[in-house]
Amino acid sequence: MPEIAWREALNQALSEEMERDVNVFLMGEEVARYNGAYKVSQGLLDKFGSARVVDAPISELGFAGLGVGAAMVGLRPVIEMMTWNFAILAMDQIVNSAAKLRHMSGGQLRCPIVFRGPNGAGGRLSSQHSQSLEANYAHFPGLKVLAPSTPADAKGLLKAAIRDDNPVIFLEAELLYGIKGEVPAGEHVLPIGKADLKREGKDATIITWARMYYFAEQAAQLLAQEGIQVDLLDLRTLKPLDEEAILASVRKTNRVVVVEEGWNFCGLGAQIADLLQLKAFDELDAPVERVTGLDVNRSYAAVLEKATEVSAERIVAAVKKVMYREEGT
Amino acid sequence: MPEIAWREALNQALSEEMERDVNVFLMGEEVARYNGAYKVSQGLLDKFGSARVVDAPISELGFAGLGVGAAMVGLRPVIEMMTWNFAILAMDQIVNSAAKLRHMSGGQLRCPIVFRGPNGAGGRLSSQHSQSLEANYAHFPGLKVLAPSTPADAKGLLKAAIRDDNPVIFLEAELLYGIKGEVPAGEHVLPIGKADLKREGKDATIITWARMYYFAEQAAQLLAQEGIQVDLLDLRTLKPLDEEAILASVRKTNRVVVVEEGWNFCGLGAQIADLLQLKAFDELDAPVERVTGLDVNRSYAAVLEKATEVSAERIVAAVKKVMYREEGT
Amino acid sequence: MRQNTWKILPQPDMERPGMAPQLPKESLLSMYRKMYLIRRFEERAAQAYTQGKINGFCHLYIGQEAVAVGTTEALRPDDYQLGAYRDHGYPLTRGADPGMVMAELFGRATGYCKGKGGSMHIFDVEHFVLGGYGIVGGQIPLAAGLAFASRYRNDGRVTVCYFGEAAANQGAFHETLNMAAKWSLPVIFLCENNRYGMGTAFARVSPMPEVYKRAAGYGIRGEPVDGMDVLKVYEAVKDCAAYARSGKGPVLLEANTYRYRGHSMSDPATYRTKTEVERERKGDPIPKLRQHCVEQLKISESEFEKIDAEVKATVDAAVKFADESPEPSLDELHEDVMVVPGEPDVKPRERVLGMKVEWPRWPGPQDYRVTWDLEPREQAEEAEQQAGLKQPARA
Amino acid sequence: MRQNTWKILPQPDMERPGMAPQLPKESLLSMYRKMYLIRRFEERAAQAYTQGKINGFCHLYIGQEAVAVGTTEALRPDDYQLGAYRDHGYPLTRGADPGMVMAELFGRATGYCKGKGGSMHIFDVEHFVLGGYGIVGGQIPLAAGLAFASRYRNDGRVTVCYFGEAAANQGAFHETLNMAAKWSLPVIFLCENNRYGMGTAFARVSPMPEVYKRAAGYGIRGEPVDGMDVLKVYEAVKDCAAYARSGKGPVLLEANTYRYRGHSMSDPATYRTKTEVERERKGDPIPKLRQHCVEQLKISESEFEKIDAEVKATVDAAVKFADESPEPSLDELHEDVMVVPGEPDVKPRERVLGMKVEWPRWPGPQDYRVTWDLEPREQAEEAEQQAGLKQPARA
Ligand SMILES: Cc1ncc(C[n+]2csc(CCOP(=O)(O)OP(=O)(O)O)c2C)c(N)n1
Ligand SMILES: Cc1ncc(C[n+]2csc(CCOP(=O)(O)OP(=O)(O)O)c2C)c(N)n1
Ligand SMILES: [Mg+2]
Ligand SMILES: [Mg+2]
Repeated sequence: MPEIAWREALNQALSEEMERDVNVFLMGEEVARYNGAYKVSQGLLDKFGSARVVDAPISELGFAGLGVGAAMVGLRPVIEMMTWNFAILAMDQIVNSAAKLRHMSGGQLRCPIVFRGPNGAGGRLSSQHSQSLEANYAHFPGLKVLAPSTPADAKGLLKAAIRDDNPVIFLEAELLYGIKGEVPAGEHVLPIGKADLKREGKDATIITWARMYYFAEQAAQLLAQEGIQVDLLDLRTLKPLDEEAILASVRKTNRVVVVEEGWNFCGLGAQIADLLQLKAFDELDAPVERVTGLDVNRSYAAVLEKATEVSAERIVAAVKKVMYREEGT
Repeated sequence: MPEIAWREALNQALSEEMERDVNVFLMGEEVARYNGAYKVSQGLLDKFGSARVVDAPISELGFAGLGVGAAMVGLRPVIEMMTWNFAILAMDQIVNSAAKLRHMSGGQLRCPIVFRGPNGAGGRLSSQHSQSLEANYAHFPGLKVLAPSTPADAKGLLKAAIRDDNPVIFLEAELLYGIKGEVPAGEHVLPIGKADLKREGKDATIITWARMYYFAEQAAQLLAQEGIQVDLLDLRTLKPLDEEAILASVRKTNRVVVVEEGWNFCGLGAQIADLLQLKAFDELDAPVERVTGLDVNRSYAAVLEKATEVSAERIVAAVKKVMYREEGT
Repeated sequence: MRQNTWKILPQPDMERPGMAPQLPKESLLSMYRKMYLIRRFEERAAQAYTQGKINGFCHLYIGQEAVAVGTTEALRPDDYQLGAYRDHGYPLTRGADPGMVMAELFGRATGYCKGKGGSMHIFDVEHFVLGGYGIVGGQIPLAAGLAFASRYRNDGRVTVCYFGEAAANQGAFHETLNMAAKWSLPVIFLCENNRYGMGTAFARVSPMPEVYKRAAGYGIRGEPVDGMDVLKVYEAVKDCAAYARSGKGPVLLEANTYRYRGHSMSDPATYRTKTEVERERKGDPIPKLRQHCVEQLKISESEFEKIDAEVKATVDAAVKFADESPEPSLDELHEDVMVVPGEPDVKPRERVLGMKVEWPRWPGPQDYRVTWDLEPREQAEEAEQQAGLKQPARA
Repeated sequence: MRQNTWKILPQPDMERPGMAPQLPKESLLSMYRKMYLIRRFEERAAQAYTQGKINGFCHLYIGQEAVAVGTTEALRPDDYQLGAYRDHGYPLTRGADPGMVMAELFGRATGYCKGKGGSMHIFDVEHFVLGGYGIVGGQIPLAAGLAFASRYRNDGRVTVCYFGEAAANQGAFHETLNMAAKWSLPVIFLCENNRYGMGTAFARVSPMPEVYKRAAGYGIRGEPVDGMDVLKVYEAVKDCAAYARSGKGPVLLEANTYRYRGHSMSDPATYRTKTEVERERKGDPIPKLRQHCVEQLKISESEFEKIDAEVKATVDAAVKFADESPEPSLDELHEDVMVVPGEPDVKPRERVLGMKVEWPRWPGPQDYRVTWDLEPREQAEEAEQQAGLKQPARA
């Protein structure tokens, strides 16, 4: 299988789906002539023309809503948000229009739209540009929320998102765009709502998604050196959550660490912890540990930023904690 | 003590604080000449004049940001959002400006501002007008989030919010504005961050806030008739969370039900469940149960709306469940 | 060379020669019937509200009937329409079943949206009426999306987006008009200026209370029309629709109108005087059309009496239908939140009345190609070159 | 009777008689010094960026120096200023310590914001420079709030809000101008039109690429100025500030300028030609002022050489200061998220340089009364009456 970068995997997904279905179009800031702020849409303008790859003004609320309107009558817009930090301006159209259309119309309308773009830290971007906002969207009924980690999953899930008849929040990560991996060429569509057990073990479970998968994998390797084998469950879809997969793993390991880039308080990990204490109360041999970004505004300074971030070391420590194998205790 | 309604309690708080500090002003849609969409600002225009009680255009993002700017230089704006559903349009200014100003300026600026207005259901208002959005704001560092239940708490906490030097999200409930209760006249300022144990028991703990307190109280009374005594902890402040009070209660009762008006998935209750499983793992004799609004878009139809809502009966059932006293089992 | 895109188009403020007399009698009677249908419907809705049969927020269209009726008359039946929460009238102009609209207001299973939407969210997709929205200004970007789809598919449709004057202060208005203007989208932004946003007279919150003049900021056509005269509305929308349909771009049309009732059923409207309302009642668009027909066109009174009676019966039947309809089943609770794969869309009149309806068919992958070049390369390059070469006014 | 508020004010497009010759030599030299300081500062920042000493996004102000320098020269030192992320220049015009600005870019403890803000968020509150914002258009409503505070306290201040032309397509722009216009807030919305928003030429995303013309939509004063001529900027801002300060309302001033570098350090700027940039370099505002001074005003070259040398030394020292400064301590991690009761505000030059600084004092409860009647009752009533009596254009 060819090794390609995340951004190319997304580009393939977009290109193939646009090829397959004329109803698919891409709109966002800098997506056309500039080929995308992060080059995800490289070459698409030349391939599909200016009505299908559209440079939008800096009007997030406006063009998000435009996408929703187009989706109401059967187009399948892919709306690129330059980052999810900026999409906060568009949140009303996402949660009050897109997420509610089918319901308010009593099933007359559907809203097949994908909102996508980078979520989370970009590296040294300070407070306004570094937010992980999945929990905010996952809270709303009517939306699906995806956050894949590998290029292959990114491609397979973006294709699935574009084909889905519901509004989908598709979270990428600026710091992953250059990451390479094997990606099946052509038709490669993954099911939405299925987590992927990326590594198997028996001692504990690490649950994570998106960029944090790489930290978790690193931690798993470090732990393996100490003879600790973990299940590494990559959620890929955050809503609907793959409860089955989560519960299956905890039944085996009885110990869970949830790793999340964003803030702890009201993060998605809290929902997972809740699910575990509710549905695996007797299976848990230790409290679910969460490793998250620190609950502070992010700083520009390197040392401060680093200290707010998740690290493989913090994950290792958390796994040892749920195994009651704390260092020095 | 005089018995007054919620809206009057808020009115007193506003009026007294505006009297006390010329830097306090109120801005929002219909707050001045119309005396407030829900009459919270009754009489304030006449008392304080048109520069201090300001009718804004329907420009939520704009006037929220105007408030933040004014707060940067020492005014103490109270920004009324006609409902929090509409404030989604203003979210960028709340979370990207207000919540980050002190941090981004390295401590040079403070942002003493209150955003307030009704949160949650108004009764038969369908999907766009019935949302409980506390979890979305509580997620962001840099904000305090308050959601009192009684008129006295509402007054005491609104006064505290106005005096606080940080941005405060103050959540009211349309369906509570008419609710009466004893409210101390004049200076009555409650501490932010302190939950209130509104009822004491030993068998289980109900944790709740805002309008749900009344359902919980009703449930507590029903349970009392069956000889079950509950701790009823009214959080009042959602962020910062009063962990002490929560943990103290669970240490006593070992069983917890969290009641929340909003959606279950990624609701604030998940964070509380996470806190409990993490810090009271060995104290919990049963999984934390959450009674929440159903995870669907809210319908206009009476039967459907009712079925999505929290009820005293559902709380009673949850308490029995955590006590392993399920009916018919 | 391409014309400078920002050039402000002429804004016809002047009286146009009337097309009204050329309208066939059936059209006039049909418009009268629809206006009176809405009026009567809303009066009965008000009554039902006070009886507790309708709940929540209920915003009546009484006084503004000429706007929607004149507009619909001027459009193709498959042109898209959508508006805010004051939305009972829009589907009624298009032939929606009044009983099913009323049932929606009653929150019954037989409503257009199964009682899920209620008064503020009425969708009649069969008739291309795409909602009913509760966030002020929220429908404006959606309208641009519909018009974008029309250009994309070259289906010749025009979109009419109704919104209140107070919504023109929302950022969504600005962002949308800019995009629609830049991309010449076929959309009529139809501002129903009823002078108040809830209790606030528009001039109190805007230095530019004539909304149509904001068109200048986007270099598009903007004009006012007497929204209390259904023939003027018809005429203006006809003209604007032809303009938009022909690719000349969006129009900002401001219909000056008046709501006779409060903002919603719970608003006593103390912010205006009785005298004011009474004076405005003299301009009531329904008797105005009737008088015009009787006096100028010599249509006999009896024809109107007949219509009145029929409408009354229709609305009585609508209320009865709603009242006797069942509440939604609890099985509905989890329906219509997410589309389940393979699930068809709900067709209300088919579902409720068992009718075979013609349902809009959105073209599939095989049905068309995109021929629209939204921004031809030369145009983009020219704009870039212009930016480079710009000799901007440097006062 | 009150004048109709929506009347469009004249938009002076024409050349005004120059005030430049009346400026004292010190002013001219000071402006030159500041422009060159920014230029040199930014060049060294670029260098440090390529050395990996500055990170993240870094947007240089090179080419646009005349705008901020001319503006600051025309203002009171306590007038508020704030802008977007292209913000290194603003505090430097006000007398900020260059070493501490550079330290902020380096992410050091000695930076203005302790290294927490970085390049995009530079606050120098001592000098009334209130940020540095990263959400396009996000600072525009804030500016209205500052101006609101000035009216509220009658402190005579004017607020200058810098923003890029692309930000004029944000809803925040529209909402804010409407409010500022309606309430006659003393604010200059200073659009730095450098023709591109990232890689997009403005005319490609707006049918109205001359931003100042949008003033018409709000009935306020709007005008362009040559942003490559510091004296013109000075003159225009002087005039606008007097206008705004006197209570006549906001101004939309569009400075036509150019950035010589890419959007940020990571943008190769392939969307424009070398020729274009070279041509624009000929209009470089720094040599332009110098030439003017030497040729027209007979100031000797040597004075400029001296300034150049001083500035270079200053910037060298700034880089050295930043480079030798410590990283923030981890104790800082939880600081400055929430204000702790009793906690004072941080005064950067005091904290870092141990200087006693004069810090802005925001008036407390005892210090003033509000005398501003934002909307006198008669005015509100008149607007309501007008709404009632409205005989709107009914074409
Ligand atoms: C974003 C938002 N803000 C506020 C409201 C509350 N609200 C509902 S209608 C309305 C007035 C709108 O007036 P206008 O646009 O003129 O329409 P009209 O009601 O006159 O038809 C307001 C403030 C809302 N629904 N949405
Ligand atoms: C809301 C938002 N959308 C998008 C971005 C990404 N972005 C940063 S700068 C920029 C271009 C802004 O151009 P302009 O306003 O002209 O300012 P300039 O950079 O030219 O000074 C964009 C799209 C952002 N920071 N915020
Ligand atoms: Mg109105
Ligand atoms: Mg620019």
